Amino acid sequence: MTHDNAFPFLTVLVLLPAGAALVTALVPDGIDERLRRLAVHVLGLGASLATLALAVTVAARYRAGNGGFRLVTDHIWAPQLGISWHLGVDGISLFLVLMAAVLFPLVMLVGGWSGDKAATAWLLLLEAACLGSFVALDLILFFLFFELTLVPVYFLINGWGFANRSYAAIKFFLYTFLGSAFLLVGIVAVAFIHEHQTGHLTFDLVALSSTRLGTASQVILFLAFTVAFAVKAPVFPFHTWSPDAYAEAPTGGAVVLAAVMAKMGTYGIIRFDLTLFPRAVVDLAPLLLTLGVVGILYGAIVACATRDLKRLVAYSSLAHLGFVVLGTFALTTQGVTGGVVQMVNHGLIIAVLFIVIGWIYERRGTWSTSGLRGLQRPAPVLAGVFTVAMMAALGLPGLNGFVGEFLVLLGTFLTHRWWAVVATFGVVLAALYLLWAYQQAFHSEPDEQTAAVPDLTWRQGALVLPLVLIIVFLGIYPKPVLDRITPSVQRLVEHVDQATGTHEPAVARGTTVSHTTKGSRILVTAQHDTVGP
Amino acid sequence: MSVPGGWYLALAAILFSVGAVGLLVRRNVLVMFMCIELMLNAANLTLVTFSRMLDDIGGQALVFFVLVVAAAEVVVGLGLVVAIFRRRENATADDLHILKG
Amino acid sequence: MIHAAFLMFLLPLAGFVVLALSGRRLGDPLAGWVGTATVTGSFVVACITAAGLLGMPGPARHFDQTLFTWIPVGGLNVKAALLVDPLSMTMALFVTGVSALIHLYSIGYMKGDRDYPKFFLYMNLFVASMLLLVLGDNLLFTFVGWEGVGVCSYWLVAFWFGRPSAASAGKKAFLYNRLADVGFLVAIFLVFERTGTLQYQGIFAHVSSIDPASRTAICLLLFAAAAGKSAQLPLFPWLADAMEGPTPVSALIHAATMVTAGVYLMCRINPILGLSHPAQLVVASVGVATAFVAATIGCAQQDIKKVLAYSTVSQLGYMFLAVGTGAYEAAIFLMVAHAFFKAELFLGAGSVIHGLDDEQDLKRMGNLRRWMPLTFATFIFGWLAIAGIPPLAGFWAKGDVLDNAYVRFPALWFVGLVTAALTAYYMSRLSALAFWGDDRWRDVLKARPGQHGQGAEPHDAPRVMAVPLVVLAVLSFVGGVLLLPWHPGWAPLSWLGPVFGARLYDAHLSGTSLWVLGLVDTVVALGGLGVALPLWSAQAHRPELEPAVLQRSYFLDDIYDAVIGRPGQALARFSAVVVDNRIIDGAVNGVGRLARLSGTGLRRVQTGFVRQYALGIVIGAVGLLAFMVARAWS
Amino acid sequence: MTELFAAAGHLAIPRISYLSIMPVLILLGGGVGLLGISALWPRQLPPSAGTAVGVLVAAAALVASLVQWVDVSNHGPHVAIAGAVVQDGFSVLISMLVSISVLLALFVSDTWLKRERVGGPELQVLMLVSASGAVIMGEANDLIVVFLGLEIMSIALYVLAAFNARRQESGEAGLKYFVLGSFSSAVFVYGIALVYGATGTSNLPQIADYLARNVLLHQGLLLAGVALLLVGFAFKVAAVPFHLWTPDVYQGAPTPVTGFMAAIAKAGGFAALLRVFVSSFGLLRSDWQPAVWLVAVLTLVLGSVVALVQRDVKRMLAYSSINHAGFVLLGLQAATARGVEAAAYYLFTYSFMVVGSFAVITLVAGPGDAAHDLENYRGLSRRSPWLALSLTVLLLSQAGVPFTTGFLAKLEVVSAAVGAGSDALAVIAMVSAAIAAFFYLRVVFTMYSGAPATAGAHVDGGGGMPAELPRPSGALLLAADVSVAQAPTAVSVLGEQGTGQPIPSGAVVAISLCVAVTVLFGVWPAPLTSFAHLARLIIQ
Amino acid sequence: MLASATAVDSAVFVFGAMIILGGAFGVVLSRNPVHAALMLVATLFGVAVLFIEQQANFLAAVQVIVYAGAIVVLFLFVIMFLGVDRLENLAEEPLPAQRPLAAAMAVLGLAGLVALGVEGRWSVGAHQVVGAARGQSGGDVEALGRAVFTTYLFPFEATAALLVIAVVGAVVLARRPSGRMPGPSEAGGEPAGAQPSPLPVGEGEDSSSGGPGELEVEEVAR
Repeated sequence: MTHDNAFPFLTVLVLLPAGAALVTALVPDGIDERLRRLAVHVLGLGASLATLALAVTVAARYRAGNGGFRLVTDHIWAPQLGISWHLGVDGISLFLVLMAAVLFPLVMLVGGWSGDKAATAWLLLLEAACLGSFVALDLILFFLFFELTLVPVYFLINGWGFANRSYAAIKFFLYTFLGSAFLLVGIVAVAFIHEHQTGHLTFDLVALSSTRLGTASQVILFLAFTVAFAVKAPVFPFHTWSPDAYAEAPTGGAVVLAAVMAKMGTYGIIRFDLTLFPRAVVDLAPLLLTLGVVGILYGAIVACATRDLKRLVAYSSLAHLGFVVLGTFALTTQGVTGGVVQMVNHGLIIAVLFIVIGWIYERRGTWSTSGLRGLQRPAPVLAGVFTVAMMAALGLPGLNGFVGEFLVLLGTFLTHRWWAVVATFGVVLAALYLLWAYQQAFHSEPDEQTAAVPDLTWRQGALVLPLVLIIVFLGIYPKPVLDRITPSVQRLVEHVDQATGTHEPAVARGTTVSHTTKGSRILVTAQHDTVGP
Repeated sequence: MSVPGGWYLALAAILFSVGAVGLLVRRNVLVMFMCIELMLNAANLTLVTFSRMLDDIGGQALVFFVLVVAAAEVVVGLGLVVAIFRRRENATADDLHILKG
Repeated sequence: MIHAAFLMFLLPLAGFVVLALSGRRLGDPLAGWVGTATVTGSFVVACITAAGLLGMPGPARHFDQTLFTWIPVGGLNVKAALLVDPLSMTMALFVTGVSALIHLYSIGYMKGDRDYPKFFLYMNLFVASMLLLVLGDNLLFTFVGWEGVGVCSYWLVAFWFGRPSAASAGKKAFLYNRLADVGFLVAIFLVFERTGTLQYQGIFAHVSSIDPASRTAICLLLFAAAAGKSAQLPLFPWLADAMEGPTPVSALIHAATMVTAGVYLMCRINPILGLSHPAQLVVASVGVATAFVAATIGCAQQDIKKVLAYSTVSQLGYMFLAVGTGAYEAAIFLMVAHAFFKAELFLGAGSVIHGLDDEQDLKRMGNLRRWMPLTFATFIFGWLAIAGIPPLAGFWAKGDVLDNAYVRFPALWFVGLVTAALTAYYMSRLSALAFWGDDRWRDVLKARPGQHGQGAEPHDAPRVMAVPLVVLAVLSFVGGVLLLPWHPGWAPLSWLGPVFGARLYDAHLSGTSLWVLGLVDTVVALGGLGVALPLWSAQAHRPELEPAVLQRSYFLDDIYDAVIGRPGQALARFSAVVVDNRIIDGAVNGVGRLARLSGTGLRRVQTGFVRQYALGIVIGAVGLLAFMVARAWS
Repeated sequence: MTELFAAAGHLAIPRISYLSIMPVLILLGGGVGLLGISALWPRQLPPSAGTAVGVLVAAAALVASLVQWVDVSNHGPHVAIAGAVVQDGFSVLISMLVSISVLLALFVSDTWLKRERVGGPELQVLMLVSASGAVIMGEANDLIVVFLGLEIMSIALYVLAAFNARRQESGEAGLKYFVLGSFSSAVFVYGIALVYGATGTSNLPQIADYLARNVLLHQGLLLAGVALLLVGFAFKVAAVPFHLWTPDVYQGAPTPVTGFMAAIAKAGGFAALLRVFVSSFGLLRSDWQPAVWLVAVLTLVLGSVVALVQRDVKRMLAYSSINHAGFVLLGLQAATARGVEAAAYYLFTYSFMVVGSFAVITLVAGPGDAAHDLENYRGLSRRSPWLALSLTVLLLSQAGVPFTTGFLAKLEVVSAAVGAGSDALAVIAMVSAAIAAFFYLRVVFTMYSGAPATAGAHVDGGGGMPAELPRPSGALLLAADVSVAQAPTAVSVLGEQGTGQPIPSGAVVAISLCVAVTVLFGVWPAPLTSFAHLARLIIQ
Repeated sequence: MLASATAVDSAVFVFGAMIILGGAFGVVLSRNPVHAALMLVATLFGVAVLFIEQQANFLAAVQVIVYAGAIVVLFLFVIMFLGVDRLENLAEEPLPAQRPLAAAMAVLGLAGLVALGVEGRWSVGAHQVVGAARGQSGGDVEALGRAVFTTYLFPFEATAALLVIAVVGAVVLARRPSGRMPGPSEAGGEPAGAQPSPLPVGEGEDSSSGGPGELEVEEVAR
């Protein structure tokens, strides 16, 4: 951990959208409506773009090195409570930050709410909270941001959502809030055990990672943490808020929920569970892996029976996050890296899917596959964009989705073979429901109503084009991303290994194996015996 | 040799219980107040008994304050009763249940 | 010049990008020409590269071109790299060559289609993916191409997505492949786990350190993938449905190139496969079984393209038989020859279909040799080639396969032989129905106002379509003859030696045996031909020879539907409605309801009667008192 | 103490440390003084005048508390007036909290008095005197002083609850409160008697001292007394099952009084409860902790669960206050310095939230103080956006949403509980908070939805229409600073646009202050948490 | 145990206890509130007797004067004034389970306390913390006075506040509402126009009957 810079990039990164939210809310109501809308629009877009620029700067300044935290800011915030304003990025969080920063300007524009004062303010606040939770290195600070996201989302769903929005909003809020209840208690308990051992009350992740915890307490605390994260992600069987919330949320809200906020759950698992409770992670890995696999299959199976495109995407999201869980608990470099990559990829993909579905709704007033037919004929570009995202979602190599899924499965295979094999079938199921839905909605000859549907406008095309390009680019050349993620992941995996005395398979690390382009390598066959379940 | 404190205490306990039960079973608000007075008296008796057993004047001083409190309570309580039941015929505590749930 | 190898797949890819960006503006037929040009360019590059490779000394014919590092994570270091060796170049040459011809053909065939530019867009992408598959220097990169051709196949089969059947067929093709690909992925994992690399050379260098069980597992897993891609038992039903796509697609993807990818893959991993006898047996058995089963089905199909589709399946079965017997070179030989004659057949069929206003039913054809002489003339070559009539390519290639089977697994050889007879039979049936007999198509054309106008008569294809037909016909003939080992110096196939290793393929057959076996093949082929031709040119309706079980491909679709499809749907519905809605969501809502209910229940305590409140306090007080006193007591 | 009796026949009046009781004296004297002014005033004393005097008094009490704080910081905690009162960090914090609460409540009641026109300065007088009782409870160092403080506070509250003679509910609330309150007082006194008997003294340090020096052969008497004392306190702080009066009284009492009562009664009750139990009965904690544990669980769960089904907002907040009491009990159950601190912090922040909430409710209730149904809140965001926003902030803070003081308060008590090993209790508390969030959100949602929700149009295939736009019209985060910054103009901003009636500035001040504190110290917690850190009992 | 006491003491205790309990049961069981008040007097008197028996002479006097003399009179006054002296039918109990539960609780609580006493399971505290209650030169009055003005000085002062509240409270409560008293259903409405005239409020220190006194005047005038 180094303080690379005098300039507090991350603090600004978090506070910029928050401040913009404040300013937006202060735009007086009295002035001319057009002027007000313009001001709000400029504020919202400007702030989110500025945040994006800042995030890009952060990424540009980021040097992977040994995978430790960079751009660290550490100030005492509430001294009596041991809370500090401790921010930092590493390879794991860097791309989540970037992804969030990329998506928020888009969300500002696609929701049909640009210029709406309240929506813009909420969105900016949400952006601040999302970014905050990805860069917070203090547990309570993380929790603060983690929880803060609920409020804007609640209002966004409730204010701009669809027919059943209030049910969905409150279900979302309560469910996640309930999950967080355990998290908070868990956080506090860790801090107190640490205080008991060192006499120093702190919620600092780096400090707490050295806390010595017995196996039993690790397991309990791990469960407390993981319930909250599992709800947020969502991980089977804690997912039932998500179809409702995704379906009822406005397009932009659904994008943020599924693309950014869901990642806070899986990110939390990687960042906190693995750091704080390595023993429990190793011991309970089979359980979590099973949940991940069940999520993958179950999400896909239910998606097969879903005719509502948004719900379908929600269930597919369950499946995709199952991969993240799988990779995480594989506890191999490939698995965890794949999980992180999958988080980013899934965010991008699902954003496109939800945005396109939103546009379909604008055009046809429905997103049920049974109400749609033959969309591809009148709207080939829209269909094309959807196809790209869909193909990425079902893990077509060459698009970004594949890289994450492959790494996850490979990494899992190295330590937990049969889970990986079963999960691989999820790939088939993903193709099944996505293609089926695609066929329903886009294929066949369109009926009269659909035939009159306009294709994407230039503006809309320009909105999704960056995402599509990123999807393709990350599929073809993920190296820049992987190079930054891997050192941090290796650090984490090493931490787990050291704390538990387990060893990542040599193949995964590739350190003990001499490696040349010809692929000549020496393998100790005895090591293979320890591999696998 | 006087009567052992335990007997006084038991008596006070009985008095206290009778007062409490009275409060529970009587509907007339004024009688309920009286029951509270019974309970306070039980407490006072206890205090005096302890004061004697411990040979400590503090207990009696406490009784003194309890008496004052009892008086103040009664004044306000009766004021309340007057304010509420002024226009009612034969109102009881059970008649007051607008507020519930 | 060998360094230009990457251009091979980059050119079609560039074509794809150009068409994606401005296909609509280019329009019909310019878009088609762009597509054809890039693929042709690719073919030229392939030729140059091959020449470069030939310039190297035999055993060193191997060139690795790393483009960039693709996935570097820990011990995993996957490069985007091309492997240029005799095997991949053989594949690349015929893939690009056939593709170029079919592109050319398509310019005419697809004329006037609504999505004309898009067709070439997909086709170009397909060629690029296919080349990726062929040229990839590691399993994962091959997998990229593998999936790429799969998705292109999906798009192209579902090209006429307005027809629900086409859309379904595309989906079906993709799903079958996807399912099979599980095997591929798991094999990749296993390989990585055992060897720490995915690069072919690296893997092969460590074949000996892989334990036998894993070897077999790897081979069988990859074979599962190959069986999906190459439509082997039990995963072949998709190929017949895939005929919903435009005929050039069937010719290119579902006959000449993509479906052979499985064979290529098995050949590619020959160093592992060669060490696993169980896997070899499985491959050979499945191959020959598929060949036989598909041939029987082919005997009863009415749709001209479906007959060809099953024949493709059958031929692929032969190829696997060859692979399983270790006769990789034979497999490749058959693959190339098959690419020629099957493409020829498909294009001919396409010409027929084109001429009959999209009629595909054999029973509504007949006597077309009169009206479409060029088509007929070229078709004959394909027909006779596949039937195994010497000296066409099919005879030599198939003979090679059967000879090897005869040595390794005589039982399989016998099945293969029977299949050869069937092949000759059903192909002759097809030809008879289409080109002999009566003009059964007249009422069809009358009833349907097509581009030819009512009552018009079928005619030959335009010149752009004719050229590929002729070229392929020539190749079907020459392909076999030229490849024969006329004299020791002329052994084109021996250049595959470095890839497969001489030790793996040795027929051990004397010259006499070879002659005898060849004779048997010929007799059998002629027998099938002789039976079918008179039988079916005389009469088109012979229900007794077309049992339903064959017509409906052994009810395989129905069985899958009953065993997997419908239970799957039921499971999905059950999961969605009962598990998710009632149980999981029900539990969540139930907790909410429980809270509400208990709230409602508890508020009843709040009666509004002050005396009851006092009672509550008393109860609480007594409770506390009892608790405390009890503590004191103990 | 014995030197007092050294000279027989000569009465040695103990030195009176006026600073120690200065807030009490100011509040009490101010109350009586206000009474005098109003009596001497030729005509009806206008409510503004009463408010002005009351606010001055409260402010003076606050200043006095600050002086006490300086004194404690410089000279350390000490007892005064023959050991009857104590001046330590905790007591100072409580008297500040009470002073501020009464100050805010006076602002709110000013609005109410003007609107309802229910007479003179007695309301303010009673509030001031009641507050003095709460302060006494906070600094009481003797059970009898606790009892007297409790009675001073409670008797005033009984009257305040019944203050609105025009509403039957008000009278009923007063009487119910009185009957049950006196009943619990009697129990409490009996408890004092038993404890006195068991220890020979009613002085808190002496009790602790006695328990520390002697091993009781039989603890029955003592523990019975402790149980009864707990009953008395639990009644005051509305802990289950002694909470039954709470909903009725909160609902029936005049709204500003409800807010005041919620803040003061809890503060006073918990102040004394914490001091008595943690410092005097600290050695018995293993005996009473399980009981408190159980009470806390019941309180947490019942408070949140029953509130779910309430439609009357005041009543709902009554149950929510029960839930909050459960949280403070976490601090007591921990029985550690951290627990006391956490409880103090919780009470401090809660008083702002609850007074502010009831201030808004007072305004929404309208003339007659009757419109408390949830339906009355529908569309409030349109009628008066800032009011809706303020209530949103306060309710979210009560729910424990981050970056509000409510969250930190919950964090503190949960920390205390976990620190004391009561993890299960902490989990239950947080779960109850999640349940509670539902009803807070329901109010918020109602405020921000215009027309009745388009029910039943579930999107079962895209049949749903995009919602009409009942949109929140402001950002939550800002409310505090905004309303403070714009306080002068806020009168018109807050104004109910429907009626064109400006909202009285008294309520504006109170609400702004509450919201400001809630958000400001939620975002910037250091000052308040450091402050609460000083809330140390003299003996623990 | 009783036997160990002197006969007189025992007799006085028994006598006092009988009066106390008789009065207490009388309060609870009298159908007429007036009778209940009178029974209360008996109890208070009995308690005073036991005070004397335990050398709390001053408190006994205060008990009789303040309780029996003032408080009970106040009760009676209000009973008469409001005319709520109807007989209460004690045979019926509208609230189900109220009586059985009350009885059960009383028995349980009492059992606990009494059992503690009889078993002797309680240790009593330290002797003479504040000051000796017996054997003082000035008797218990002086001892009490000394305690109240030294140890209990602050509580003593605090009682002043209590009395202030009592006065103010009584005044506030007794004041006639200026408007109607709407039922719960029609709650709200316009506040009545007329302001109530402020009652003259004395700063009386202990006039606990001041409030009701004023009330009487008003009611009579009506």
